[in-house]
Amino acid sequence: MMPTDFKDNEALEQLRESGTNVVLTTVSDLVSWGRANSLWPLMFATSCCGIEIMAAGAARTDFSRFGIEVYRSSPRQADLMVVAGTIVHKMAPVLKRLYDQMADPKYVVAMGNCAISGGPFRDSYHVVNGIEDIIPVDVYIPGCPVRPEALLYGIMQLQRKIKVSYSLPLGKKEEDK
Amino acid sequence: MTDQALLDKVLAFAPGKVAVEEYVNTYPALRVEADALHDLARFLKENEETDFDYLMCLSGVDWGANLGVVYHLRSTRHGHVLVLKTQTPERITPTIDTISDLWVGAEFHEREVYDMFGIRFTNHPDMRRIFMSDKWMGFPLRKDYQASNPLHLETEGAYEDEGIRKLASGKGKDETFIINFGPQHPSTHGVLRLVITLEGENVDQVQPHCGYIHRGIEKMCEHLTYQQIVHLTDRMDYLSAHINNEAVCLCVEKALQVEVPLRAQYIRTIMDELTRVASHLLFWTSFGMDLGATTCFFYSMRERDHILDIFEETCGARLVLSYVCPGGVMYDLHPNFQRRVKDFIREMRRRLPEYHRLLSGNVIFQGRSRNIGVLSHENAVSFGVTGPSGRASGWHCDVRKQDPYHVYSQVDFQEAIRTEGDVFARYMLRMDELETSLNIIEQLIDQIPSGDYAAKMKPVIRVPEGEYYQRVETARGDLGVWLVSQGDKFPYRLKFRSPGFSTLAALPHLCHGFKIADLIAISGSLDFVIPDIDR
Amino acid sequence: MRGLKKYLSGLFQGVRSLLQGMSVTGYHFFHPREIVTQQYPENRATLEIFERSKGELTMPHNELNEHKCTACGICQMVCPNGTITVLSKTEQNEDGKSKKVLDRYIYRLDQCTFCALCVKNCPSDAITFAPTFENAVYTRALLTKQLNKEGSKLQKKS
Amino acid sequence: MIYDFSKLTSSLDQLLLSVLPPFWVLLVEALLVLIAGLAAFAVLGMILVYMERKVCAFFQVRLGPNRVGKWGTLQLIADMLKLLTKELVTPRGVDVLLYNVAPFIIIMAAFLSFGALPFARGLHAIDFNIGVFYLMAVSSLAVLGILLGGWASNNKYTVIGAMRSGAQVVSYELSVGLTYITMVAFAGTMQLSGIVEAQADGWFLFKGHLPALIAFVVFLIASTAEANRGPFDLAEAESELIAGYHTEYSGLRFAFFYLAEYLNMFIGAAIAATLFLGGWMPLHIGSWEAFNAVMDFIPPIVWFFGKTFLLVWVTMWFKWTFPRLRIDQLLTLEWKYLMPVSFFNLLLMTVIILLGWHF
Repeated sequence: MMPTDFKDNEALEQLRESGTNVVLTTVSDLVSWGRANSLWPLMFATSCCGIEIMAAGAARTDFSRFGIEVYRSSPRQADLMVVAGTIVHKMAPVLKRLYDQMADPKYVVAMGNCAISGGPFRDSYHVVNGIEDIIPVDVYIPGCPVRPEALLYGIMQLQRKIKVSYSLPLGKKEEDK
Repeated sequence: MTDQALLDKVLAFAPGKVAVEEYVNTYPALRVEADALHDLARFLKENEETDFDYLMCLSGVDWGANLGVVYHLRSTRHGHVLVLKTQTPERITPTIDTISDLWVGAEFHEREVYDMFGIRFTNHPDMRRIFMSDKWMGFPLRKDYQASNPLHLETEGAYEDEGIRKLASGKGKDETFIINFGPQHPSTHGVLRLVITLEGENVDQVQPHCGYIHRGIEKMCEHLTYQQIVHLTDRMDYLSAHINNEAVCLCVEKALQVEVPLRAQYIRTIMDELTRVASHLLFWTSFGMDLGATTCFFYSMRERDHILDIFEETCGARLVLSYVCPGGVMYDLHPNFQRRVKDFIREMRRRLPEYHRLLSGNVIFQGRSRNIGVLSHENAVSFGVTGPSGRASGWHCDVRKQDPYHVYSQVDFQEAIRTEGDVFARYMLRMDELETSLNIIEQLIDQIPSGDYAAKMKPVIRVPEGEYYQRVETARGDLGVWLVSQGDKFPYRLKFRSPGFSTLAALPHLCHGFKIADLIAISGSLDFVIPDIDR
Repeated sequence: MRGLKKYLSGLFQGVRSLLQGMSVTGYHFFHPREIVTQQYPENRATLEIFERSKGELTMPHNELNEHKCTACGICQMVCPNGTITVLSKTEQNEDGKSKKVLDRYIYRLDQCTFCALCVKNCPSDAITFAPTFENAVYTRALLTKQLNKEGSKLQKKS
Repeated sequence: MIYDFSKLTSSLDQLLLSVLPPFWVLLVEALLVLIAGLAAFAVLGMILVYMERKVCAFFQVRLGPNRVGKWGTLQLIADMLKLLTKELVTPRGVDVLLYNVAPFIIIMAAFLSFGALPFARGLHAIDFNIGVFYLMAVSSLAVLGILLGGWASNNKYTVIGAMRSGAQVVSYELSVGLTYITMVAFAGTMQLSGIVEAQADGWFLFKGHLPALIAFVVFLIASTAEANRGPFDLAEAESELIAGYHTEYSGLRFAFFYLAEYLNMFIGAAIAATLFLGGWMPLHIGSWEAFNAVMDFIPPIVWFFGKTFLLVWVTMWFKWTFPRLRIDQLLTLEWKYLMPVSFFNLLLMTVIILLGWHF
């Protein structure tokens, strides 16, 4: 796919312009490439979108082609947290805690409208209206539920973002904003 | 016994405390004084002629001046249904006697009522909140619920939870481990949290903690029109989304006495069964994965994708269809529908023996599932474990046979039954049902009559005043919808009796003395969908 | 003796069931034709999404940049969670009568539940679902969209 | 004739001796072996992980990694880069020393067994005269790492995983040992190179009649169990214990566990290939001279890796077909089936040797 096939290229441009170190760029690029292509996900699947994650991992839209089939259920070993489904008040501390337990660099994808904004349940007394209030989000994938191809598209968007972000000094993720 | 004879019998039992409810009702209903409730319930359960052994539904309701609890009872032997309604005298410190000593399954339902309405049940063994955390202010389903509960992000300490404190204090031995499964665990099928006490590898006690995906659907429904409610029900038990949709629509249609066109009924029935097949395929997937047979996942997802294609072609969505609307279905079938369904049935028939060769016959699998987590027929009824899990214990609980809706009465099919009640029986029963469903679809697919796909409905539906109850058979069991309308365009109260919730109540009972791996197998074989439990 | 026989037959049956299972996976391993993977995004050009598929709400415009929305607001009313906001303005038409026309049609893709009530209830068929799904972005604000194009007008009834 | 790597090594030895004193020669040689070993270790690990991901994909009607590099060949490079640069989390409450040491113990145990494997004639780090015994001793070290790691992590899941693994490895060690003894009795030597040479006119699997076949099957099962591979992966049973004993490890430390698992699988297969399938020895059939000569054209190292990877593939086939065993099933399998069978088998083998019934 060409870059023009993707949406929201402006955000990437901004990211690219913000600080690069000429000497270390090659190393940084290499590491970023590695990180982008080796996203081991932690599936924070709470509801319907979780089933679509399963579908995305299944044979039809096999997302192991992207090298992300190594599901890690332990947050320590995961790079990417896919938040799929509604997050309610009781779950929010757990989400936060799991995010804190992940080792840097870590990325978050908000999958589905529930995770992005509360979706169908945004008027409810017990639902968090968007996980960005709790943890930083890298990519938003709208849909209800998100179809598997859309998840793959979202993952590619994330890969693009990782590739342009500056990955040195090692072990630290760039602060968001 | 006729409804009148039944009512007469009950009236004779407790004169003065019981009154027949003169209200539009789908079932015969009685109003009972709160202090006479427990005795009456015992009478109804233990009397041979009434024999109400199955508590279908237990719901709380806020009547404004006071709070009410409504019991839907059913006799598995006689097949009759009775509704008991009781009220608390006031709403500051409302109390009612528990009936959880009569029907074990009531324990969870009463906790839910306490959580949502604040009605305390006296003599209840474990009266604490079930969905909301202990610190939550107010009771959300009360009509005057105003409390603002800000978002807390600190995780609670290990023993701050009342339930866990109870578990910990009950044990004096040093060897006991208290361990948390979930809420984020690969095999709790979502966000169920199980707190278990372990002795070595053996499970001693299991305490389910729900509410990690409690989205307050019942409260939200009170501010939505009937058409809008449908799309929320999709997201409860998203694996049988279509059947959930139907439950609400059928209830509304029943209340309005709308005749659904035959074509729509056929379409709905076929879609029902396709949903069931998809759901059972997903069960096969996840059950295999729970037991560590990962490859199952890919084989059954491959077949499931065919169904999702059929869905998407006709309904435009893969998972949460929102295809049913009160009066019929949203749009007509896609022209390719019949061909695709037939192709799928052929494909599925070819693949099923493969499934059995890969997993069902496997000696490791059999060793892990036979005689594990045995649920007796009696307990299944008492807990209200319906659906495939109940039928695996020998309970004829298929709503499609008991209260046929749509065209099920015209279809020739056998209710799958197994009597062992163990994990293997529950597993095999679902495999049997796969074949039953394929047979049903095959009988109907060429018979779809032409005509309208939906009855003409008013843009704003006002359901006449009354209380209506509708049951459907989802892939997980008996889904009940209890609708209270006061003639408004919004329901006054809409309660979902979700099959998973009652099934969950049986889990602690099943796991005692088995290994951790068995716990996973048992909870997998009960086939939970957590949003269905939490709603 | 019977115990031994049972032991041996159990062993034999067990091994047999294991081999049966292995024959299933083995069959799939040696038959690459069974592979069902569709390679998105490589197959992007040929990928067909069903036409009824609900990806996002769109408002079709004809070649004259005209849409059919009369800003009646029914879609906004039937929407269960406030995904749609119809902003209208009053305009003088040629006859000098003031008339309500569409100013901005706001659609929040990040809230939509795809229940299709809006499309079904729209009296003038002004909106429809498009089967697009490539909507992932880095900025949430981009998910709130204006569906009517700049300078578009109401289509005249023919 | 088959090339003897000892010519190469001895000439290298001579060369070094001519410029350096003997002590330094030893040191340099040890260093060279270490570097070669580590390199082979890393490369093998990556090949194995890649192989597993591809092979399981084909069992599961999908394609597996194919977007990073041609056919996904660079996938493992990316994974390595990522794991190298990932933060090392040390959770609060861990036993810092043991927590840090555990991954090294595991990887060291694998590395030690690796050193004794004969890859080709004359190509091994050390050719012990008690090679089989050494392998037995070293391969059971890994469980120490697992136990320590699980214990030190201060997490209940890891403790359960570690305890399971302890019970499992200790039990299966018995069967492994018994099959070793069976084959040693048959070969009459414990030296691995000697065992391989003894298979020049036919592999033990064919020469040893039924007992060799039984021992082979038992060994495959038991070595899979010892390596904590599916269907015996109870120690890290994902659907039960999150990630088992290495739940709390991240980054490079986790990579060590991950790598060691694959290498143990490889080592198990390599030992099976050596003991039963003639190691690097080409396929020879009795007196078919022409056939034997043709077989000799294929270099021994290809034979060795060919056989090993074939067995690795077979263990993968198990893994991706069967459900996981429960802990009591696992122990039943060992104590009620494999061990009696192995004992009986050893007896049978002795009888066959005494009566001279073998080929």
